[in-house]
Amino acid sequence: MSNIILTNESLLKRARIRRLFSILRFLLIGIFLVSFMFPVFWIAIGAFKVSGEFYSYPPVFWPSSFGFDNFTRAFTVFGGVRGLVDSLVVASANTLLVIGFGMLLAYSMGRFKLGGDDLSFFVLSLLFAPPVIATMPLFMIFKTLKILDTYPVLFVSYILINMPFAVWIMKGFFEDIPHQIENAALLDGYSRLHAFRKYILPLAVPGIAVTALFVFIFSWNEYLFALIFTRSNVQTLTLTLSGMIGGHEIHWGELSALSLVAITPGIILTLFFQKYLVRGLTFGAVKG
Amino acid sequence: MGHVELRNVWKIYDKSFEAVKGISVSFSDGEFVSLLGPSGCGKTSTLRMVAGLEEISRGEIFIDSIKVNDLEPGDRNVAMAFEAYALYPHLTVYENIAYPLRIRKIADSEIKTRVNEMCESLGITKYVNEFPSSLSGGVQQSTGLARALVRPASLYLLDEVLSHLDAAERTMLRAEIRRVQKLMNLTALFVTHDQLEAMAMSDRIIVMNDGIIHQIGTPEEIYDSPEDLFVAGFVGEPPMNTLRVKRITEDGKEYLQIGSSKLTSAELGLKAFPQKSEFIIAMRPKYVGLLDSSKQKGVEGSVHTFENLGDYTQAAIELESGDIVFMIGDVDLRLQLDEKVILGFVPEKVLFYDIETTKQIKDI
Amino acid sequence: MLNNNRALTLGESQKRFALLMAAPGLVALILLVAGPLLYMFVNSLFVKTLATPVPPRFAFLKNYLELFQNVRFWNAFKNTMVIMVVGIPVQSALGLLMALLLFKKFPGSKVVIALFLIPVMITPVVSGFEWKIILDERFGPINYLISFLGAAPKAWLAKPVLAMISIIIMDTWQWTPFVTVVLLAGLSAIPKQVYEASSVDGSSSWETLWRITMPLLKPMFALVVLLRIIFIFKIFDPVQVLTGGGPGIATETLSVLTYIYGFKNFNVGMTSTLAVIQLIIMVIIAKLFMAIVMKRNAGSTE
Amino acid sequence: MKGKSKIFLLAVVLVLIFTQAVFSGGQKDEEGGAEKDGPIRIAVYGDQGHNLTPLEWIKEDAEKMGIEIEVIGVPFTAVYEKLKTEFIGGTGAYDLVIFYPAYLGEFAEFGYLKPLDQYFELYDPKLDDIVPAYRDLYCNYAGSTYALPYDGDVLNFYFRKDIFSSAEEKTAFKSKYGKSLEVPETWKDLMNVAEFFTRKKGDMLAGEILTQDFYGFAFLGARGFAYAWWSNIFASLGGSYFDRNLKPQINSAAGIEALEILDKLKAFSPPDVMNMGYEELKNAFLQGRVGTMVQWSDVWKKSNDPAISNIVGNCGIARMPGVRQADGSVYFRAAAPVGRIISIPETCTHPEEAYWIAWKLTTDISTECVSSSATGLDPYRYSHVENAEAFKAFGTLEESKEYLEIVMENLNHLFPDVNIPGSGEYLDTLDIAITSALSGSTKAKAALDTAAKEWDKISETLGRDKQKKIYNNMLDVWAEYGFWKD
Repeated sequence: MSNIILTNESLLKRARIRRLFSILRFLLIGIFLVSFMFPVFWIAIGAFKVSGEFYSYPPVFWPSSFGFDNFTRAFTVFGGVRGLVDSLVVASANTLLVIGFGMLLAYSMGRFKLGGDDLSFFVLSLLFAPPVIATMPLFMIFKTLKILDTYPVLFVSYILINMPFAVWIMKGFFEDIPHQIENAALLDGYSRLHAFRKYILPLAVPGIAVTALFVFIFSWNEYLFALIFTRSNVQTLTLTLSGMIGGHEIHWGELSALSLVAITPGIILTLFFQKYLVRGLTFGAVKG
Repeated sequence: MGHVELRNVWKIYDKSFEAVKGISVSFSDGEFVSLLGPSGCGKTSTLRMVAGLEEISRGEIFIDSIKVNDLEPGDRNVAMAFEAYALYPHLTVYENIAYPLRIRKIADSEIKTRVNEMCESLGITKYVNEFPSSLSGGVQQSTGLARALVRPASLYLLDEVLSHLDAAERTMLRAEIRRVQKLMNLTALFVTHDQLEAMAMSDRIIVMNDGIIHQIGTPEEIYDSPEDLFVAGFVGEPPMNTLRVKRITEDGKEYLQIGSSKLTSAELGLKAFPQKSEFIIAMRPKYVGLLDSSKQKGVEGSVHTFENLGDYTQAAIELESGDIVFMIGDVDLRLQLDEKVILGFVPEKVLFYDIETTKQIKDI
Repeated sequence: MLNNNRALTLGESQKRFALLMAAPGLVALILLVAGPLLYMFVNSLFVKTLATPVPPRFAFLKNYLELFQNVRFWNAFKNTMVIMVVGIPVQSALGLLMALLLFKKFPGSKVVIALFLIPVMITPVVSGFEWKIILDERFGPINYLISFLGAAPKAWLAKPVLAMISIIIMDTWQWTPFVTVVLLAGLSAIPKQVYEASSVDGSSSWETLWRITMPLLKPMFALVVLLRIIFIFKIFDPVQVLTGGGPGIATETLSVLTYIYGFKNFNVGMTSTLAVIQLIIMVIIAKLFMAIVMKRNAGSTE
Repeated sequence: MKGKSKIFLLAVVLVLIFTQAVFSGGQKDEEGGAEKDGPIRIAVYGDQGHNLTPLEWIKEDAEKMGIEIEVIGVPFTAVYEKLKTEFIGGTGAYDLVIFYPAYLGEFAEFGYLKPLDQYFELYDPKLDDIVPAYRDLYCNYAGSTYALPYDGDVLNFYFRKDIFSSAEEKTAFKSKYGKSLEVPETWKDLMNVAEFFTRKKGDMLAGEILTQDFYGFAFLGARGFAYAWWSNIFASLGGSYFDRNLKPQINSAAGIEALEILDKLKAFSPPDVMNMGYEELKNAFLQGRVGTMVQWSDVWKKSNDPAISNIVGNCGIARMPGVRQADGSVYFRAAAPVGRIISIPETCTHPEEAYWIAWKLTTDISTECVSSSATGLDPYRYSHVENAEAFKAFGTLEESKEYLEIVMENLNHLFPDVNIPGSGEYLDTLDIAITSALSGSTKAKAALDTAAKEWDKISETLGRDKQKKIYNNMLDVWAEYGFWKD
């Protein structure tokens, strides 16, 4: 057994190394934070830059003035209001549909093991499948139903994107609620529906609310289905944005301003519901 | 090797809560020392400071004459077994025990001998290839112990290592630990809240409460002569009886009033008692007996509870003042509830305590 | 899991109740899935295009065979794999480093984590466009910043390898924080005492990292890698916006290719074939996820 | 039991109510446009950006006509896919569509568009005024007019007047290449010029120290329309898309040589050239980073706007370079990618109102449209070309005349996009081959061979015989204008 002989010097050295490590640690955290925040910062300041400031070298890291011209023009001239309203309508309606239906399905699956592993697996596979593979068949179906370019086409198609997610996550939330609660209610002679409504639902509300927020943001951020299934009647924010990107003479300022608006719900979710973010994005595998 | 000294050690949490208030103690080679006290008394904080898992707020700790305040746990040459086992969940029992040896880059063949020896002596050989999660608490506890004991160290720290076991396992492992420690002449610091364990295993016991040391001594000293009322009340099961006593003078005669009984010192058999108007007398339940009421004067009371415990009987006697006095009696003693009895004490086993300082009054 | 749910899993009436509750959602889901599935499988066996009103021709497995000989398919497959094979290890390493740095709490560490997480929820279209500005060869801040390191400006989106790197950088920016928080969750699930034991046992920080932390994080790594694989298979918007698959086909992924076959070429047969292939891959991954992650979760009592 | 059926019923009713609500909500929107008493809503589809600006100009007039114009912009490179998706879906979302002539054949062939001839009586589109090539190749299909031209896109050669006229550059060029510095007439000449003008930051250029790297040439390398920059060279080498038998000719010797020439020119182009779309390429020239380039006609207008241009007054425009023939003449062809034409979809319920807008834009105010700096629209009528006055804002009358002459000359040497059904896919495949090869992912020959194979497959899928017939019809029209020789 090697006995460690310690002198004052080696002690000091250790302390110095430890201090160095701690400095290094915060330095690294700082570098990480700055580099990962940078693109967000760039969008934010872009929203205030005047057009020339996008074409200057060295790049402008701080706009000369902070006016809201870009916002005003993004909303009035570039169809921002339209995009905002449509995105709000589509995302809210879809959230209602998905949560309304999904909640009951999730409860059945989580509580009564409805469909067992097979149904779980089915939902999970849907959750993992790239949405792009469904675009062609859905397009043909919606064409036949004559609902292309209407709000319902997005309400319905987003169910495919969001329902598996919502069901999977809410199922986890329901599983977290102890069985005793409804057993007690049942023993007291209440019906199952009553037990669900009066005892389970209130407990599940936080989970459901957060799931709803997720669903809302996924709908809000969605681009592919909107691109294919809509034309003129419906124009969500992501479409407004992409239209501005692809054209000639890209109006970077207005684009940045509208982008800033577009990313706000997501940022709110991250800043205030961080715990659930992990749970949501790992499909409930990490309880956060 | 194996000398440990704590000098005026403090642990202060969050700048205000004082968990350990300046304790000093030292012990040496081959000693098995227990830190005994109720939960929250600062004993675990003390242990963790020795281990290096907790910063020392004030004071100094020396192990083998090296001040270890600023040393990492791994550099202090101490080994530790944890209350909640703290086994490595991804390693087998064998690998868990081998871990400290592997860290020290010891040859595989030697690791094998040492680990097997250790498993043998703690009786866990048949579990070596299992993972901790599949084992009972006893085996996990033994594994944790084995991991601590498998390597040479100046000091072995055992944190409540018996607390999660059932009675039988506990008695077994207790003896086993003591045996290994004696055979290998290990210095050990053992934290426990169980006075029985401390009594059974230790060379010396440190009784702590509220962050201070109440008494340091051999089990006998602690048992027979508690330094203060806390130790008196904490060590022993049932605890030592403590009774408040008033000195009164009536008709020129000096009486001691215990409960409602007034007795002279002669009647109590006491040669002397403290020259205070009020003080406390204390005696172990086994030194309390029943007197024949017709022949002797004693302390009057009535039977509150009575239990036959097989090897002996135990009764709680309620005095008129409401104080309860425990007594241990012969196996064939039988008492009725509410039966009036007269109690007497073995005079030379009676101890006196100061009410204010709670310290034992030794010079009478 | 609690084991007292026997009372709740018995009885016909109960089954009916469960089914009634689930019905609306289940019906919606099945309708939305069954139709497309059928459509996909059937059409993958046909030579069919919407570009002209030519009647579809039954071709059995011709589409599959053709796809497997198609350079562009393999290119897209390769690109998807490259994003995974390069991106995931980089993200895991950075994510782990950040998780280790952030694990020990300090004043404000919660805020740091929250800010750090923002990229995860950024609208993908926006992140595509944002990186377009940032990586601009002339006016982008990246080229400006690397000029201080003495590097010549890079035409990030114009060179095949660089464009691929750009995609990976964007993906890494968006998803490293996610890796970090998952690993942070993993780290905090490791009992503190295990670390204490290891420090008393004398292991250095380095040894603790490799002998204790890493093995115990393994399940979390498995989870994160699996999830990243799934996300990368899905990646579409940001790539479409950032490079549109270019230059040439250097950054075409399977999703982008599916989109192009479907809604640029309107080749129903090929699109369906591609879709079926991706679906099969996803089903395999879902099976893995169930087997590895969900089983483990059921086993542990969190 | 009772309670359970009640929830089920409730759920079903809820679903029904909800779907009813949302479906009817969508429909109301559509019907709103059809109501007779309000203004008639005409949804105009086009690629997002400055070329939709003229629609703003006519909104007031439209209101007087009882027309409400709604503009729907899509990304520049997504015009085909979005439009085709709509035509297949048939929702009737657009009443007037602005798109690229390459797709006309396909859209007309499949009956997605209304023939316009029937409306000519309403407002005269003055067809005779339109440059014939543009009118007959890009707006006609199988004998009917399906579209009116809106943007006379053609590629031109641009150069910096100041550096080409600099005395010291002339001397330096002479001593290096043994001939005098001229605006290149052939690709070979261009190669020298491009090499000559490629300089590093800090070097001298026309007597001034460069503050940034300078490049001799630039072209559009971003995916979408890059193929056209190859087509210029390909066509001048005598190449064509298919032969009469619909055998792809893009991988012929001419195709490979053209790609190699472009690849060599790439060495003298900015490093980000493969990411340059219209905007980036234009900016590179206007900001004084490149000496020459090939671009659409509108850049000349923009070059004289000091707000966005550093080279005001120095933008020279010339014929597309070509290949010197045995007789000493130069054979050149100018590709005409994009271009914009306006059509009325078959699904349009108010074709007359839609036609009015088309007429307004392409006839009534067409000169304003092509001569405004607010648009990227290019001349396509004789009246535009002859009206140099209208372009006075951008330079002297002389310069304007010179500009219009050159544009006209290039228009007269058009190399039209293939515009048979499937052209979107054909051209996209070609574009991918060109950009892949130029970005170094594949070799020129391999890339073009692959594309040719793909072309065969596309023809196969679309029906070879039918495609062949349509293509041959197209060639017949080309031949009329001398764009094709059997």
